[in-house]
Amino acid sequence: MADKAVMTGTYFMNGDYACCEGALAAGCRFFAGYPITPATEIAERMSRRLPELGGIFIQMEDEIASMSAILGASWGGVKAMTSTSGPGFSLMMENIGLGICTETPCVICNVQRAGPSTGLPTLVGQGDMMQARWGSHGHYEVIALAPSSPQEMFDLTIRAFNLSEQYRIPVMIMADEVVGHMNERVVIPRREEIEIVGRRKPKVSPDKYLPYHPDPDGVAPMANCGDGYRIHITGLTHDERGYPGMDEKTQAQMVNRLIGKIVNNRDKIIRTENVYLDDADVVVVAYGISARSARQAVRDARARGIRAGLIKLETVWPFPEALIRDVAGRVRALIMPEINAGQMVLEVQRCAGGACPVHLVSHLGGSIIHPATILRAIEDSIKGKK
Amino acid sequence: MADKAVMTGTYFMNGDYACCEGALAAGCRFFAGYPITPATEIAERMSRRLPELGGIFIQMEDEIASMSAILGASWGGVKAMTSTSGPGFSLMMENIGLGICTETPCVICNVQRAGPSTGLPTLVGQGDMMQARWGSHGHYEVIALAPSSPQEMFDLTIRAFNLSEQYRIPVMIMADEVVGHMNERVVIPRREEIEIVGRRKPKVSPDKYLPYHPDPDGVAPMANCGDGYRIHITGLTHDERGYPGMDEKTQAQMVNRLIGKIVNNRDKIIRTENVYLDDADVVVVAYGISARSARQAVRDARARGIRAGLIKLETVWPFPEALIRDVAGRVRALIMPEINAGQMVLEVQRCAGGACPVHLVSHLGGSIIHPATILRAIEDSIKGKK
Amino acid sequence: MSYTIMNKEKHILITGFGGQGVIMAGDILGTAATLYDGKFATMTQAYGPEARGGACSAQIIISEEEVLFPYVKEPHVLICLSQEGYAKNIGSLREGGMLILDADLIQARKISSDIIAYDIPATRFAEELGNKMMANIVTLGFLAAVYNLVGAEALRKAVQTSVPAPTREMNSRAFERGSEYGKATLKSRAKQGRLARD
Amino acid sequence: MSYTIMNKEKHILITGFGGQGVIMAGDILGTAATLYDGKFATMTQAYGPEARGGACSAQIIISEEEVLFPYVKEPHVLICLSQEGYAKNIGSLREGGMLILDADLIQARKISSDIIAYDIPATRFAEELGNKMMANIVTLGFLAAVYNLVGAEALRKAVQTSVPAPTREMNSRAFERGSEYGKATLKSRAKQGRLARD
Amino acid sequence: MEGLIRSERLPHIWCAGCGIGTVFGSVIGAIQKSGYDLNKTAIVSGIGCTARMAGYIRLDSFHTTHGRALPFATGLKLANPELKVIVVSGDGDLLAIGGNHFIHAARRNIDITVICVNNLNYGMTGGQLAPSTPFGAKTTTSVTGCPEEPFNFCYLASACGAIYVARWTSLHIRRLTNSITEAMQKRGFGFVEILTPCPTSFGRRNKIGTALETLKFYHERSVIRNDIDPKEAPIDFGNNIVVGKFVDTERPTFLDNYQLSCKNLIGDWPDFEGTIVPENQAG
Amino acid sequence: MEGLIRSERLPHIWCAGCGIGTVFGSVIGAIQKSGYDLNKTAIVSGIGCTARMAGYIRLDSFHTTHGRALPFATGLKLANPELKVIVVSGDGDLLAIGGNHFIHAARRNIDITVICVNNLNYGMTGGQLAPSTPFGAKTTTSVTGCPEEPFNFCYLASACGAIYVARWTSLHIRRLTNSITEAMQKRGFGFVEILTPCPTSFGRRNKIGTALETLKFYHERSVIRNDIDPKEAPIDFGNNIVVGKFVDTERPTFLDNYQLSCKNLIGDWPDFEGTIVPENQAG
Amino acid sequence: MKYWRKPLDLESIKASRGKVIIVEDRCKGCGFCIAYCPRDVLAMSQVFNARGYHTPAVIDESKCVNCHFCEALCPEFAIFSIEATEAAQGKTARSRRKHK
Amino acid sequence: MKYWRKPLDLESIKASRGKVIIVEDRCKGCGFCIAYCPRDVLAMSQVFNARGYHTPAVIDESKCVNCHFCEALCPEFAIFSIEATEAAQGKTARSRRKHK
Ligand SMILES: Cc1ncc(C[n+]2csc(CCOP(=O)(O)OP(=O)(O)O)c2C)c(N)n1
Ligand SMILES: Cc1ncc(C[n+]2csc(CCOP(=O)(O)OP(=O)(O)O)c2C)c(N)n1
Ligand code: SF4
Ligand code: SF4
Ligand code: SF4
Ligand code: SF4
Ligand code: SF4
Ligand code: SF4
Ligand SMILES: [Mg+2]
Ligand SMILES: [Mg+2]
Repeated sequence: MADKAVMTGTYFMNGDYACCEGALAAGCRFFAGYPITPATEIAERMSRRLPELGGIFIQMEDEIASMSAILGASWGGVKAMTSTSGPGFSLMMENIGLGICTETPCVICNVQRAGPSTGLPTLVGQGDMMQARWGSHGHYEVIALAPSSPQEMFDLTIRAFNLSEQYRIPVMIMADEVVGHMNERVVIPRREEIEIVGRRKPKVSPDKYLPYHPDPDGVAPMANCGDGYRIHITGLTHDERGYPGMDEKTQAQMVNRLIGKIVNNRDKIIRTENVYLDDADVVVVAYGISARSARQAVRDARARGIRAGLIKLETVWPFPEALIRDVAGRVRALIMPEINAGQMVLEVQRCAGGACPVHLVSHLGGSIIHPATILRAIEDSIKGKK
Repeated sequence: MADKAVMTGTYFMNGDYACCEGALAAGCRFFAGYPITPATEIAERMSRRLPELGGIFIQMEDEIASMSAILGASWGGVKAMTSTSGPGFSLMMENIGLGICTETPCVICNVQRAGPSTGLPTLVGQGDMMQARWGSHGHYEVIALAPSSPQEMFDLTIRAFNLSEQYRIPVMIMADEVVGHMNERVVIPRREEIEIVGRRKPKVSPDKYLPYHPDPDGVAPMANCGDGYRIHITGLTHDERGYPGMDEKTQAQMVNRLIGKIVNNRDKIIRTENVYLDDADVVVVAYGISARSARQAVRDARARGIRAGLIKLETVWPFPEALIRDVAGRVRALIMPEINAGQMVLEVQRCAGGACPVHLVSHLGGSIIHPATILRAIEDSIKGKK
Repeated sequence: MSYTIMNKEKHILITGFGGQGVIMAGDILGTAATLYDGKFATMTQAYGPEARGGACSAQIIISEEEVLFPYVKEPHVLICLSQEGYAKNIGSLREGGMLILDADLIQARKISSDIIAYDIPATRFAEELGNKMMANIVTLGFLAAVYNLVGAEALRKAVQTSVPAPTREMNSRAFERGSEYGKATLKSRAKQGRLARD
Repeated sequence: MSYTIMNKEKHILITGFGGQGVIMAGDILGTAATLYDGKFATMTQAYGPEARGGACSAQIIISEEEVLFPYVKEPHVLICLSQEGYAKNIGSLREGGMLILDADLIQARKISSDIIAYDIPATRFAEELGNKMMANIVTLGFLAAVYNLVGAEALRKAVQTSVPAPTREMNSRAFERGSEYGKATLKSRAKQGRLARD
Repeated sequence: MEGLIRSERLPHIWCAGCGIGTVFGSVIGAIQKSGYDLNKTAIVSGIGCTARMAGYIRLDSFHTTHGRALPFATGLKLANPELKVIVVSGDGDLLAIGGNHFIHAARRNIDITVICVNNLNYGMTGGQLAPSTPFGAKTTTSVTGCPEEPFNFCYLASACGAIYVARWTSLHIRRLTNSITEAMQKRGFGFVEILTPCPTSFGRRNKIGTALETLKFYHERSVIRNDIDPKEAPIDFGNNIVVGKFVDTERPTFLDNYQLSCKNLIGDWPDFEGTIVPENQAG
Repeated sequence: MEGLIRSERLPHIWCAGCGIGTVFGSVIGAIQKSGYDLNKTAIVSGIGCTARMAGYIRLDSFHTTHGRALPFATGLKLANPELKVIVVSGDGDLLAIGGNHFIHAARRNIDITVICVNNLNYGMTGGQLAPSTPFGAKTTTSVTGCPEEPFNFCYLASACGAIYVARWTSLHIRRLTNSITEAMQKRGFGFVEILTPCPTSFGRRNKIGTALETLKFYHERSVIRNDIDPKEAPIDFGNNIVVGKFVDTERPTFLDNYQLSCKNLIGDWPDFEGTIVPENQAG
Repeated sequence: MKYWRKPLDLESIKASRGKVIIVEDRCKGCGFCIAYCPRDVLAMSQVFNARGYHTPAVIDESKCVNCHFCEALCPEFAIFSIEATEAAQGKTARSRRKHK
Repeated sequence: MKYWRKPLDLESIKASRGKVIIVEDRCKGCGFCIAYCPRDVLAMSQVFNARGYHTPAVIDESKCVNCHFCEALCPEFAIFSIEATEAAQGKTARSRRKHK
């Protein structure tokens, strides 16, 4: 291969591997991780691929160390990633918070298995969706994406890196065991066709630089360690200089900006695929692997003459509030399939605000939801059975 | 003192200490913890009090170990507790999940400070409320209580132990820095006046015992280690025997029961204090330290002729859905003060289902919300300003 | 469930123990279909906690169109390399479907007559060729001969690009051995009509 | 903010450095009010990351009724044991309020005439009595003499039950020293009228 | 022996030739031999192939989270000191993610017997490098050879204060059983490491090969050196695999000292009466 | 020196008599002495009084989470090997919650200089016991005396493979500065421990008393013993506080070996040609 | 080749006569018992068991000294030795399932 | 008593003359400089600084040998010594803030 980083071509590849290729194509050159089913293949492939590209792979002693190490690497000026599954994701939470508070670009891929606890290590779940939003202490906003195919594992990993650099935030890829382990066609485009967002570097000299003084979009340019800016970075509440400020005013400024830079750029961050929304009587909202079943069910419903539509969430956090609110006012029901006992559906309910009923199609983990189950829910909702 | 465990009497005591006295009165005889502001005083007092009662205090190497150790101690047959604040709470998440999955009674007191990350270590926050619900991977239900005074730190710690034994679940006390560090009158009743729930032990012989075969209320009797039942306990998805079952059926059974034992007993678990709800035009929903400001604001509003009411959540999880839904249909607005950017208010919004507007009064951390701010929100909501 | 498989989809289920190369066989099938036959394919796997010896399976769907739901519930082709896999899945095979099993490893029950059943001593052949682990490739060779799912050439290519370079030669022999046995079987079948094992 | 303090509440703010016993003084005040004077009281504390030497304060509210909002924004009584605490809080003292400060540690600005200001060399007294750390107790003795917030007997009791047993004797002396100085100050004030420092 | 096995759960998940099964038999043998009340004997494990032992033994048994067997066991033991608590753990479980608990439990001298199956890699997740993986060995996360030096677990245990430290291979089956029995019969933190083949995840990627070949290799290179400082007993595959009982000593357990402290009997610190070197050399 | 201090942030938070300030001065002195490009020198800390050093030094500096300075620093260093990375950490930060990262970073020989201020307790949270608290010492969580034996950090560091290990008190100020400079100038995991007074949280609960009294005590009992096995150099307050430079050696760093592995130059494992003892004793 | 088969625990072997019982369905064919039997009692058979493994067969039971080493080493609890009585001597090993 | 004041780093002391500068507001009165000055140049004063600490005072600057030991030991960066020049010799230490 001429271009070792961007393996242009067509592959029959699993999602975990596609995630690696996405990362490498996006410029990731540092990976710290700890094996865990069903994310292990990501670490394994990275351990083979990074040395070919002059990058660093290190298997750390645990997930806490892995998360810390990628934060350090990011400040070292290198795009960095880790991958894990539920138990490791839980362990990473404290340092994901540090990443958010210090505004450190990096990517975490969580290949979800069924929980709680050790659960079903080799089988699928979507039970960490709310954890992605709320798993670390304190209040903050996040960006999380949900791929539903190996191809999306590739595409969304690139997007995750881009968003993380654009908004200086750890971005989470909320994959799942099926997407991770499933082999499917993956097309890797040519390097020139891939959009890459680089780090926004300071334009002022070190003596004028304020590490947390934002540009108009709420995001501050970032000096790397070693660039001569002599930055101080802390997880304490800090002011624009990066210095601790132990008072409610500094706290409000900092937290407002951390939240604002995501909320105010929502429209640029959120992507959904909207199918048949124009005339839909009932709309299925779905993400990740469940979105495939949902799409099939919507097709089947249409085949049976039911005006069903689909909102496929590519971005799961921030949540597309406005879209759901809007659609809820126009349809007879919203339906959400999830491989959990109802997580994102709570947001759908909240945003629907009573404008239409919202039905959950739940599977508690171990396998994916059959399209027929969703189809039945669509039919029932139209009949007003539920 | 005659009764070393129940220090009957009246005290001017801070909330952290009151929490200890509640724990000891409830029968707690094991504490494993790791210091962290503003929860350190709990560990410190436990380190002095437990030796007097023949109990064990151990300072572990970190919060992960502390959480693991109390699970072990609980299986050893002893009521056990740990305490922490945000960063430590994040670290505990994985093993809280183990406690939930293995149905291990124990209590975790989180004295919240302002986050994210290290944030304001010595100042108040209420930013971990959603983390309490969603902080560990996989889907499950929790019980969490929110005290708003040192007296409630005492009372609710006892209740936490009782609920944890009753429902075999780790119970979280979601305190905060102000409640923890504030001194106030604490009345410790006589031992006879304190209701204590003991462990529900198996009534069958070891060969007939199924560790996860529930009584009609969904909770299974629990044999302690050393009782001769030769139990096997695992965080893997398990059947009634406690044996791993790596299939979706076992998963569904287990998770449904873990969720069901809480959801189906909701009415017994949820406690709220409802003030002036009968004729209220606007109702403030509040918890923890913010509930004191809310109560003051409601009094002030009444003094100004506004028919304001208060729902004070003593139980924050499970959330009183039905109550909120009901009240939302009867009032002109719901108002929620929180020391975060809006967490429990999302639940209020969801449950209100559009029946009335729901307003957040937010403080981002560092101090508590002034009653006047809430009063203004009450006034505005009546004027329909917001 | 009243749900029907998309018209243009072919569902294949390969079952066996961890370590038999079940997943690899699925991978090769999918690769052949996707890369060398211009089709769509998905391959999902199911396995337990065991690293070796546990039940595992590969589910492959090959189609002219994008595949959405990737599970195989009622396969058109069921390949069994273990007794357990056979026992668990034989009931799911759809009417008129095809069963391929390694008869050295599996004692089959009476098989309903609307099933096309083949038996190949894949493990024994593989062992004879130098490595028991190539039973999967033998089986693929057999499949290529008896069922027109993906082109034999596509499969051959996929085998060559999927196995470790030093073992290409050996695997190629394994594939041909299976293929020949398949052709021979077809011939004898043509004479005898369908086989109903006892 | 248009908010008014509950009628029956008295708000006290004690400020100083970590290590001066500021919190302990607040604790003793609250204990005296709650346990020995039958009142309601809350004490909240504010401190920074420093273990010693950082600004810290105790906010005490004493009332006939349950106290809800526990912060002291505009104290009736401000006790200052540090320059920083003085500078930061003097503006919040309410009209007609009382200021008590350790003049060895604080250089006060011109104080508005509607404030009752006292100055006591509490740290020096404490040092003389054997331990600088008892400045807080000296100050409490002084407060007991000059302001009828909680009964002096209640305060005495609270001091005795709050300090470590071996230091009771010493602290008792510190309290009385402050108290005497307070009485003496009151007497001389009675002669001179209010003090306006320059 | 069969009575101590949850035979309704057989076959176990371990691969053909995996040494864990052998060690499991040895653990069961030692438990029987030790003579403890079986109703008061508990097994705690984390997560991994080795950790699955807890699921096959008919005793109170706890299969907890990855790396956390020791703190869980600490809570269990301290809550009910009557229990004899055994921890079974893989090298990764115990000393990668669990390393901190290991050093602290050893330092505190918690009365627990720790059995570590060292198969030189993470078996359960398919063969990644572990803190035991020999320099240069091939794993799925070090395909061109492991770039890290491994720990000498026995040295680490002893440096942290373990009162019993031994190492065997799974071929030293009777010595191993004796060692586990001895460790159990002592009060305090005992540590027994067992080198085992993991043919599936480790062996097939390295020249060490099948389980049988691995045992042969271990057999050839093992030398027994009892009582030597474990610092001098690294597992040096290029030369000798030193096995033996390295440490067998006594010191008060955490609980002993805790009980003293409860009675305020720990004594004064610092001891100003202590001997100091005659000539003050600090300068 | 003042140029390296963020003097706009003074006064610092450390208490009167706290040894951290002294050590901070020493660290700054060593950084200047070492001659590294200051724009390529970075400080990483966790959380604690000691960890606050990162906030007062005018270098790229990272105040991370409690216990995680080392993995953060590992990422930083590996991502940009040009950097000289120094970790400053309290005893609790480094060896209670951070213990696992410590042993693994030492084992891997990550090229980082680790400076540990050992004040025998958790200063920042007000004086709880730490893995350094002497047996019997009083802390807020061991009011009747600490029931745990402390680690000998230097022994642990050396057992895990640190290439430079030294211990001083904050009174050995020039030797300390030299040691930090030496450690920085080496490639690999260097560890310097400094015993310091914490009068506020530790001293006042123990007979060791004020900062000045503590220094006096350290002075009286310190003996310098360079090059001895740190195993023989416990901090024995009852007798001697052994200080000195204990280890000063060389071995390839993680990065050295990683780069070898990238080029597939690590060599074969196991080495079947290795010497085995003449007589096979395994039996 | 003979050398490395020397059992590690020879000292504990009693010179009695043994009978070997193989639970075929548990066996995973690792060959430990065969390789480490001090008396070459066992050899690998060509049959597959239900899980696809070749299992050991007793080739000369008269040589068995009932040392239990095979039993102790077997990771599967699939082989046992018992004291051979006159009566038992004649019978073949139990528990063998028939396969073609 | 004298004994333990012997500085630990005597060897590096140059026998020049020094001038001591105390930044009073930084000082926290720990007394290190006083106790460990090899020449007894300093003593504790009775004044409080703004933060309530007693600070050291120079009692006999002529004895100062500019060894910098006070400077190195001071945890607060509050004391420095410089080479005494004829000119500087006369002046008193800088940076002292007045308190009553
Ligand atoms: C927090 C967490 N991280 C990772 C895993 C995945 N995991 C399970 S077992 C294991 C390692 C097993 O290795 P070892 O402890 O050596 O045991 P072995 O399987 O080799 O006996 C890992 C990484 C997990 N279960 N939990
Ligand atoms: C996860 C987590 N747990 C606990 C704390 C609270 N905490 C802050 S510093 C500290 C210990 C400080 O002790 P040490 O590391 O010895 O540093 P010192 O203050 O003594 O210099 C603790 C427990 C925290 N910040 N984060
Ligand atoms: S993977 Fe390795 S350790 Fe795990 S069961 Fe198989 S051989 Fe044993
Ligand atoms: S608490 Fe101790 S370590 Fe922290 S600054 Fe004060 S004296 Fe130093
Ligand atoms: S008992 Fe087993 S190992 Fe011993 S001689 Fe008989 S067959 Fe061989
Ligand atoms: S040792 Fe056990 S599993 Fe291995 S071949 Fe012999 S009987 Fe079978
Ligand atoms: S420089 Fe400082 S320590 Fe040295 S003699 Fe002068 S005053 Fe004393
Ligand atoms: S050493 Fe520094 S802080 Fe201490 S007394 Fe001297 S000048 Fe003041
Ligand atoms: Mg292992
Ligand atoms: Mg410390």
